[in-house]
Amino acid sequence: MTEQAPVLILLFPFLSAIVVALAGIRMKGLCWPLVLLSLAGSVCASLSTLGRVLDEGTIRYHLGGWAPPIGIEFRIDGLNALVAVTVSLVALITAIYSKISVEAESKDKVSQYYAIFLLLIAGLLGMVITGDAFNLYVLLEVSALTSYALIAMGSKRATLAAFKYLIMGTIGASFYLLGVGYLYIKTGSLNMFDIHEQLVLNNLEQSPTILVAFMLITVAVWIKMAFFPLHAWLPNAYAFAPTTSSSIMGPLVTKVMIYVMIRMVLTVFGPDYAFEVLNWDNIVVWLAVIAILAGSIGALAQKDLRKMLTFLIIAEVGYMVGGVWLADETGMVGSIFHIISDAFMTLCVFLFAGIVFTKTGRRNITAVEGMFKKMPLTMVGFIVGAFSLIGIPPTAGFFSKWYLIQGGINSGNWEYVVALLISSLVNAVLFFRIIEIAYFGAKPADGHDDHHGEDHSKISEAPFTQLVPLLGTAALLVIIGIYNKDIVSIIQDFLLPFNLGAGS
Amino acid sequence: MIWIFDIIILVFLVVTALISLQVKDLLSAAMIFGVYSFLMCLLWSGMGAVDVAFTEAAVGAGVSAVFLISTVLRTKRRSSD
Amino acid sequence: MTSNIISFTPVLVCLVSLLAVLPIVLLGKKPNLREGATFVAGFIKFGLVVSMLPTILAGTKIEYTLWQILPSLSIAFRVDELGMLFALVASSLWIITSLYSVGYMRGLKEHSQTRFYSFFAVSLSATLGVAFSANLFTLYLFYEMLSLATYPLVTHHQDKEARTGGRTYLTYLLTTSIGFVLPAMIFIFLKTDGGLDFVGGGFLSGHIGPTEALVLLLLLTFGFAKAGLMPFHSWLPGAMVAPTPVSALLHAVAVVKVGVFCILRVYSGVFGIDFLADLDLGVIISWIAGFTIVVSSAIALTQDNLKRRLAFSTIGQLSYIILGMALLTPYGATGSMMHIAMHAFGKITLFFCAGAIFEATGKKYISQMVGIGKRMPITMTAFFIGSLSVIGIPLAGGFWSKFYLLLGTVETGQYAMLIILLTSSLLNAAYFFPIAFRAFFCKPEDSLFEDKVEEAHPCAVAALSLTALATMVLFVYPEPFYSLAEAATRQFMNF
Amino acid sequence: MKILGFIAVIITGILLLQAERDFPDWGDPASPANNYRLSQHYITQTFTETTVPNMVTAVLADYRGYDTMFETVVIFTAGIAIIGILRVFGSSSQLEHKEPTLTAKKPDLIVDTTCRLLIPIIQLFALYVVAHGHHSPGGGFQGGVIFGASFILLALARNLQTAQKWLPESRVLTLAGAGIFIYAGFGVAALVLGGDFLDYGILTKLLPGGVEDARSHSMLGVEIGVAFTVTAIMFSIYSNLASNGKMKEGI
Amino acid sequence: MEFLETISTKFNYWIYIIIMMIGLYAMISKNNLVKKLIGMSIFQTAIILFYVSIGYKENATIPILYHDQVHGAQHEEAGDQNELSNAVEEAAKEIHVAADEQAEHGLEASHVDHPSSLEINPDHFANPLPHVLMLTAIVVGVATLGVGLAITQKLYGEFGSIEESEILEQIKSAK
Repeated sequence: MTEQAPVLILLFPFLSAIVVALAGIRMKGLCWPLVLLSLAGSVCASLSTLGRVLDEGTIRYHLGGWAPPIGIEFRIDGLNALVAVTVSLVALITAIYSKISVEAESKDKVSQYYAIFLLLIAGLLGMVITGDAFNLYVLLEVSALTSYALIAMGSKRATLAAFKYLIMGTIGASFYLLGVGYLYIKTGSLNMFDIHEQLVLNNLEQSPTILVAFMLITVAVWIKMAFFPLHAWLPNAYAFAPTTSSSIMGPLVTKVMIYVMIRMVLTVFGPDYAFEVLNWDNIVVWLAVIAILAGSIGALAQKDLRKMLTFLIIAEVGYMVGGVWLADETGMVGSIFHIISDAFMTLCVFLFAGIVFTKTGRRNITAVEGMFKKMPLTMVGFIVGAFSLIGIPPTAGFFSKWYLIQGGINSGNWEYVVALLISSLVNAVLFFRIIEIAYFGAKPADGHDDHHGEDHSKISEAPFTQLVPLLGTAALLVIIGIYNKDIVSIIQDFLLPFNLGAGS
Repeated sequence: MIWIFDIIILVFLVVTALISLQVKDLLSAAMIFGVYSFLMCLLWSGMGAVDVAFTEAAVGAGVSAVFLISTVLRTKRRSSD
Repeated sequence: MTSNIISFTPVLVCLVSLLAVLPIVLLGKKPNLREGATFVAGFIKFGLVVSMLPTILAGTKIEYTLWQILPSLSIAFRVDELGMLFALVASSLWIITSLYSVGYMRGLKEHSQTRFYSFFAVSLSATLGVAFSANLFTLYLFYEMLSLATYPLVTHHQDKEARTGGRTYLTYLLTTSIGFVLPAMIFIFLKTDGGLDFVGGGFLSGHIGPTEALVLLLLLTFGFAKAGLMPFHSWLPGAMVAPTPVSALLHAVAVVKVGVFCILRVYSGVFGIDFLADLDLGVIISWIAGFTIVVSSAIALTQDNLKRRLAFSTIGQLSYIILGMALLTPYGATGSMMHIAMHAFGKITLFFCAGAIFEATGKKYISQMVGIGKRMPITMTAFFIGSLSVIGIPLAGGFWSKFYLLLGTVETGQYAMLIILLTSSLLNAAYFFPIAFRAFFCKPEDSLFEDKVEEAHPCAVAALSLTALATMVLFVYPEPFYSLAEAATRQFMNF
Repeated sequence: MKILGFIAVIITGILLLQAERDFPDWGDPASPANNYRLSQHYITQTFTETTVPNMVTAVLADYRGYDTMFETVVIFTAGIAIIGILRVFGSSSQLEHKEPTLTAKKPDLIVDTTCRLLIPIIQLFALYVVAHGHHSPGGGFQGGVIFGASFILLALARNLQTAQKWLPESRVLTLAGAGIFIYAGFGVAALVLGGDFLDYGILTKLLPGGVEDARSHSMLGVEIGVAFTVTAIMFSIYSNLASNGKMKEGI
Repeated sequence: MEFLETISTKFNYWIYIIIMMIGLYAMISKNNLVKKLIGMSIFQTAIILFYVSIGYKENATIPILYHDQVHGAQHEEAGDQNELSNAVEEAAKEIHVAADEQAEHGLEASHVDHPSSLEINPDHFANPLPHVLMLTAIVVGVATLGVGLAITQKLYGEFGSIEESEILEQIKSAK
């Protein structure tokens, strides 16, 4: 069955989504176990695919038995396989976590919620493994539609945010579609690898059409990943969505879009075109710097825990975009590694925010006061996630930063290095503020007092289904950090043929 | 196809698009959007894209307009712009 | 010299106290057993360190590569003379501090003692990890671990003051380590193609130019803010809100010494003394250190809170160590390394005494300690001995290190530094002697203490007597610290 | 915001116009898109490979069948999403068991009669469109939309509950799910028989005729699946939008 | 007229950009949510127009093989062409023209054994690929429109308004 593993990655969540939607009519209790089962299957399939990629190199899977470019193919190399494993694993962890919060927050729409949830995962996984530019658009829309719904099912303010997201997301997706159209009009092909071949073959480097296609696609993915000037839709959307929604979308949607960007830059246009012919690197890196700083400053200004985290996502997106446009191999390694580590660390802190919200019903960061006493294990999980975001070894976040900074120095983009360091420090401030509140209590003036404890003295350790995912993620962060060499060597093998120069 | 016919449709497309966005009565806007879709579908069938035209006729001019109308009737008919 | 032993012992040394956390947490409900676990771990650790001593003295290094974490970078351990010296100080003082904290914590009935002992053990692991690091990366790793593990200790009281102190503490330490050390480390990593391993004579020479070297030197010097070099010193007085055993071990021994140790390590193992001498960079550092010494001593004079005064004294003394290394002469380096040990024993005695006074009387301020010597004779005698050591007067170990430091200044002809050292010694005397003096010699009617005041908890008294004794012994017999320092110097200077 | 939007739009427009100069002429058969082996293959080989004269159907359901499966999923997603967003469960959930209260509004005679006449014809036409998609414009989507539209017409002419007698909510979901299962079923069947996903050729083991016929037949099956889903979801979307998610009465 | 004919070679592309920009502007700056969604649909159809324009070929017919070519392979299909919809009938007239042309040119023949040997000139059929892609895009468009309308209705239920500025004001005053 390993030969069919690539398609199974996708089929599991996709088919069980429909089963879940149907099960909702009669047997609501079946939903959660089904979700878990299917996602576990997806994780297994993606792991076995990764194993095969490591053994055999790039896997090509022809859907419908048609050879590309006639048919659609999955083309799975080290990058896809890693991201697919990440996506499915994050999804599985969130699914375990979701049991309590979904039942509490969406009550009579549990089956619909889970169906949409699984379809989102299917869409994201599909985007990751496909090798066809147009197919990516279709799956982009699947994941986009599901995200709108997942957000709109949240609180009152989430609805407007969802609408804005819908408008922005549609602009993004349409730009992508248009970009693919521009590529198609010049190359006549839709297969990513074939497009690249045609670009090289027909010497289209100077063609304005290709330039506009590149700009359109880049802007499209930037909109979708909330890169700085185009980020306005994200904070409210993720902050007011149901907790499970933000726990799944915060880590995954932006990261998968970054994957798409890397795929477009490396595979479709080729690094030579993206970095050398265009020579935008400096502008984009500066934009990334602004994004990092803006995200960090925005996060500092927030009092709402989840909103603060959403601003961190914006900063992290800046890391990765900047890392890619450093046009340096180490920077690229850092960006790709950061996709993985950031997915897990964002997941970790969002899970924590979700637990806090379900436990206290409050959004403000003061909700965590006294948590060290009441739920020590939860705090341990959170601290690992926070350390990773700050970049303290040996968590995964440190190593991604390590490569990114190295890339920045290598390519001489000092402003990027400085921005990364500032952002790390801001993260340190942010998270120690939370840790401090959790440790000391909310109001510094009161000092060591107990009257806050009375408000929710009932609060105890998070339930099993919420605690296990959190601690599991925390453990994964450390494991990824310790084994980063192996992951990085996969990434380096993947990057080898692209021949990225050291510095621009 | 006959290019004059083509150009006329294209001009009308722009006009209907503008009208449907400018008119303050949302019901009219939805209707004119249906007209726009239908013109679009004529244009496409002229270009040989019969399947697309067929779908657009059913989806764009038909179902989309109905969706829009049902929402307009369920919410407000007047628009500020 | 060439044959290095590969042994798991250094890792084990670090692991012992880390693993001790488990029994400490599990035995949290039974204080005696819990402290027993701490002691057992302490003795095992000390035993392991001592067991490596003969090997090191014989000139052999012990190495172990734990984990290849990046393609050309690993978490690796390497025991050499400098590391051994530091490890010996830290591990021996852990045992004594544990003894002291039993007395102190029980005497004051502090809360959350289990947490206290757990993080104490973790901090020690990190300290020893720093001591045995084989490369800059491992060093950084343990350095960060130490910063974070000591945070709960510093803020142990969980009140407003602790909060502020803890915030300052982390702000300074994390800002500098992430902002300065990390980029510098990555820069070095890139310039040397992945080499971060400490080498006896340094490895940077030939890889970077003078300007880069200066920037890196400053980044790394100030980056290890635990060394308390001005202007990155103010976390140390702030961190004095911690319970005294913490102040004692961490802020007189482990944390601050880790800071200077890192700096010494970087100067010797990364830059190389010769390279620094070639570029004439030592002078800059020695002036910074000299400035710190004088200013901090002057500030210390004005402090009334005993622990704050000790803290500023520590800042000054730390700079002695940096200054000694920055002189770039054999004598200076030897003195500098010896000062790590000598100052540790002296200063910990002083802190123990401050804690004992607080525990017995609740007094924090020097002005309130008039006449205390009559009530707490053992404590105040120990305090006197400790002051001797810190000032550098014979009969205490501190004399030797200061002696070598002075020799070093003469050797290079930097007489300005000589003057600074002497001035500061005078200042030291000026701020320490009055305390002891007024404690013993005052008119009975001036004494602020009733008869009922007695010595602190026996454990605490035992601990401080031990360290005071050790300080005296070190004067008579400065081994093995002297041989270790000397051997290390020979290593660094190639003579 | 308006000015900012205007500037953004103008910039984008100018950018796109810039590229337009580089485009091949409109309707040029030699343009890269039309001349590349991809479209050439579709035009020249479709019939020999699948025996389907309508290239669009063949490309849609076979060559790019994977896309189309997700196209169906998009529709399904939209349906579920709208239920998730808008649907208000409550007293109305037992609605399907109750007798519809038709007395409230008497349908107009002319409209009623017209619909009576029209709806069967529309539905017949929809079936034709689905079934004849291989040879003429049409296929699952178009047929499905038309079929769904017939129910929408019924709901508009009478009222929502009449239409819901035919397509109650649970049946809508079942139909929609069944449609996707039919589609994916062909794929999975190919998988089980040892081929790649959606490789209809391998289904010749189950279906009569040669490989090409198997492809042709599978495409028909797939289109039927699409039609199921589209019919159901179109009606579902309409009924949710028209009743504001309460499913009580339409517009 | 000559002039107009040269313009018409690119005219489609111009118009698509104009329509698209109209839609984009509406999406960004209209205040009414339904208007935004109408703008969105216009925006998407403009892109579809662009794609369809790519696939168009001068003097080519719809991408469906006609009777004569299929004849011999599948007899039972005969006569189907007559039942097509209006648009197709129109196109069907062109088919014969195209067939004649093809007979004249006698262009490259692709030899396949099964089911019959066909002679198809790709230049005589519109490019089917963009059509296929746009079928998907239309469906995506209607799905997005549906979800957007559902959100609009939910917003109306919550805030009693479908004007963005009014909703924003309500959120602000609720704080």
